[in-house]
Amino acid sequence: MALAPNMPKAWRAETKPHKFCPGCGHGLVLKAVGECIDELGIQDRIVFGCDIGCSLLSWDFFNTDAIQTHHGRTTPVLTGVKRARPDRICIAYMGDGGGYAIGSQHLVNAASRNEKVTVILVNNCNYGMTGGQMAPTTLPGMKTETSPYGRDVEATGNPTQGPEMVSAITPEGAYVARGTTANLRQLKKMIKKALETQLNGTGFSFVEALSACPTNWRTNAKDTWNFVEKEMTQYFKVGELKVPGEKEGK
Amino acid sequence: MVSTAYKYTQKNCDRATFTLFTGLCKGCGLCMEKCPVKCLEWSNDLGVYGTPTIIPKDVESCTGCGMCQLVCPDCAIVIEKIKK
Amino acid sequence: MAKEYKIALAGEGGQGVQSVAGIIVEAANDNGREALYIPNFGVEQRGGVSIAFVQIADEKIGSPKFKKADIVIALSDRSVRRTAQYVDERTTFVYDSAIEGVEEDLPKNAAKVYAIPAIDVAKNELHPRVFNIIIMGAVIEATKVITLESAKQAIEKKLGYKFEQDPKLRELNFQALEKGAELVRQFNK
Amino acid sequence: MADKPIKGEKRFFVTGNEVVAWAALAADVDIMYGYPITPQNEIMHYWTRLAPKYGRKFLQTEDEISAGFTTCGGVFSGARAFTATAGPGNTLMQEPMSMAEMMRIPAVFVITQRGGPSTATVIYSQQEVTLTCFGGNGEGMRIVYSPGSHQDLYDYTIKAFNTAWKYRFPTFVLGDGYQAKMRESVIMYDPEERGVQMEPTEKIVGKEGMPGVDREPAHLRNTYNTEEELNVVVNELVDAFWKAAPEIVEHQEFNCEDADIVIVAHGVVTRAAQAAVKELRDQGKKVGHFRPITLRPYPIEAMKKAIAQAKEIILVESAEGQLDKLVKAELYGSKVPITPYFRPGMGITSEEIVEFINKKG
Repeated sequence: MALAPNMPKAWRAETKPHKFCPGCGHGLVLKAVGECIDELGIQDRIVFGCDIGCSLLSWDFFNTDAIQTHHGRTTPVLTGVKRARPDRICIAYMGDGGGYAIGSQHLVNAASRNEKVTVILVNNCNYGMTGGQMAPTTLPGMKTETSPYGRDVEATGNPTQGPEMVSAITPEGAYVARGTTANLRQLKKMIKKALETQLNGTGFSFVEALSACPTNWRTNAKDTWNFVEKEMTQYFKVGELKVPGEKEGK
Repeated sequence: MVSTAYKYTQKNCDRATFTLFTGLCKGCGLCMEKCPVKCLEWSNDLGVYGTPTIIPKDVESCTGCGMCQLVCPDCAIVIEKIKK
Repeated sequence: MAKEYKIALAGEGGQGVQSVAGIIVEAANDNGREALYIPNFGVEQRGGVSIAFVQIADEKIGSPKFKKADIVIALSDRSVRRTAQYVDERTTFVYDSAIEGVEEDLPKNAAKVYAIPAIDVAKNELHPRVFNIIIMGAVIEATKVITLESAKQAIEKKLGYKFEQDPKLRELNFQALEKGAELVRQFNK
Repeated sequence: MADKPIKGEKRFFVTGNEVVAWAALAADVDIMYGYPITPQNEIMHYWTRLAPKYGRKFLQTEDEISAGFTTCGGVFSGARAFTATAGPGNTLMQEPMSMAEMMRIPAVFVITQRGGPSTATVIYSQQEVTLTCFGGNGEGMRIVYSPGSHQDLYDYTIKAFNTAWKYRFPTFVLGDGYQAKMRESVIMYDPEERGVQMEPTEKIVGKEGMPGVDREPAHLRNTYNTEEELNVVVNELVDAFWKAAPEIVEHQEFNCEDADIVIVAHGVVTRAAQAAVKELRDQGKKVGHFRPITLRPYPIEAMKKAIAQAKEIILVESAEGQLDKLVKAELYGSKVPITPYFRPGMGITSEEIVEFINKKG
């Protein structure tokens, strides 16, 4: 008979149930993050930073130190921590807007400088917290509050290919991957490799996680999974793009 | 400190014990969709947001594979396989 | 020597006015005087008239900026025109006699206007490279803010490493300094 | 760890930017984060040359937003950290500065004001007073020192780190392009030898022990759900700020006791004001000068005393009334008339002040 839920040890039970919407992918990504922290035994060394956007709701998610920053600014805050205290394991947690729009210069430059931090970016194709506006990752033709007739790529460009970009600008030693909440075992492995990359100090580590926003997508569970597994993967290829010690393009 | 003891319901299936923490379940239904044998259905027990939770519809079909536990964003499900 | 001196030194980018100003204030500071030096600077890193604003006194100096200078040295036609605003009836205005076409632009209100042949002397008697040191000698003679001796020490401090390799350079620089002073002394007789 | 950067007392003849770099070294600063903008660049130039010799660090970021946020990150980790900027960089940095205000991050920001609005000149001005004191979305819970000389720059850069860590408010050294670029003499010293103990820093994140077991995790929040919740936090901030204010405020007075006219000026303009007072006193005029050293919090009690007998205040600044606004807000109700002498983006000399006052008769 199980009396306690099977939460990662690094989760802070006192703040559960967490603040994310029913069916939100953040819970899944943060579960994978928590399990990786447990398995690597680094809970006491973690400095977790969250962006503004839905990711801000994770500020008290873990039994680790955590800093809630500004929209797009988590990467520099955590870079600041890491530069001053290299013994800390720094995770910058953000959404697609934070990483690819307002904070893209920080992502690009942290990656270029090969900062020894781990960026985990949750891609749900829209701005969730502000009410479902078009994001850099909104799919072509996808309806959002600011693309009510569907995203017109002629006018607004194509979905940002984040890991591809980061992979192109990081040197050997960095880790870059795109996982999905539809394949949690794989996503967890990617996050673990990202954190190991930071632990080994070989380079920047970046994982984009394809995730769901049933609230703004206005999808039921079936359509939610369908969108993540079938629609999103048409544009966002799941897999590792750069692994320390391995040739590129795996 | 907030109490971390959550209310739960259990169902003893043939091959696994299914535990659902109603204090954590938000009724999103992701687990239902991912269940490979489609053995889950909406329950009369309400979850943390006052929405229906889930329960195996019978004791036979659950294989104890743990997929529902894996995909629950809220860690509301625990599956314990019964070793025979 | 107790007088507070305000100096505006202006020239073209490559004429070395900032390094002259730098050496003078360095020497003044080494002599325990108060000096304040602010380089004129604009958006461009190179090009344009370069002005050094220097103040030397026995007490802490007030505003880094001043309206009128005790001595203005202008080393190009543009500099002559640019520095007119710092001249009043107490100002000694020094310019190079080789600058052409500035007769109309020379300040009418200056206490004294000296035309010194520094460019010619540098070219014909010494070496074009020590032009700015001639100017330094002229500034020192006109203001007496430091002695020639302390100027030499300051030059030694700044260029000593070059003199090590080529002692003739030392002699050339010191000659230039003396020469610059002499060019002004003629007027002060 | 390498030797102390400054031993004994030494006279230097250097630029203000070099003074700041040395002061930060002497203040045991661990790391500087920065992005190039004139006229603060040489702070980074000197720091990057000196810092490695003393085991200190530097990071050049991609912009001022990042420079501000990385500085906040460094401070969170318990480092004595600072950045420097000016003009449009100061504008961009208001975002991290307002975070520092909200989360009480003891970061130090050195501002070398340049002309504005917009890119304007790279030279000099006092047009970043309002921005530095009240920029960002917030209530201006910031400590702002306005140095007037290289000695001030040295003393107050060191002091800024102590004030920041003692009171836990972001602290600013509001210099300007003249001070940044000019050279004058300064006495540098090791603060400890003068009996100044550096305020200890603290790891705000990354303390020892297992979070949730040995200690509570540091969950540093910056967003609030309800207006009531936020109001409590802001009230605490405001209360803490005003409680500390009387210990923080600093000013200087010159011949104010019997002055009919009091010149109010801050920063580098105090030099012209002091010289003008000397000159006017020699002419037999009863003129004094009040100089706020802290612009935020403002030394209003001292100022009220200094102008008690005055018939007029002449407010002199290289801006179109930014100090003036501060003073008027603080002096509300005072009957002493304020005459402006505003030169936005321009240096001000003592001769100009003397002439202005003499013309008034």
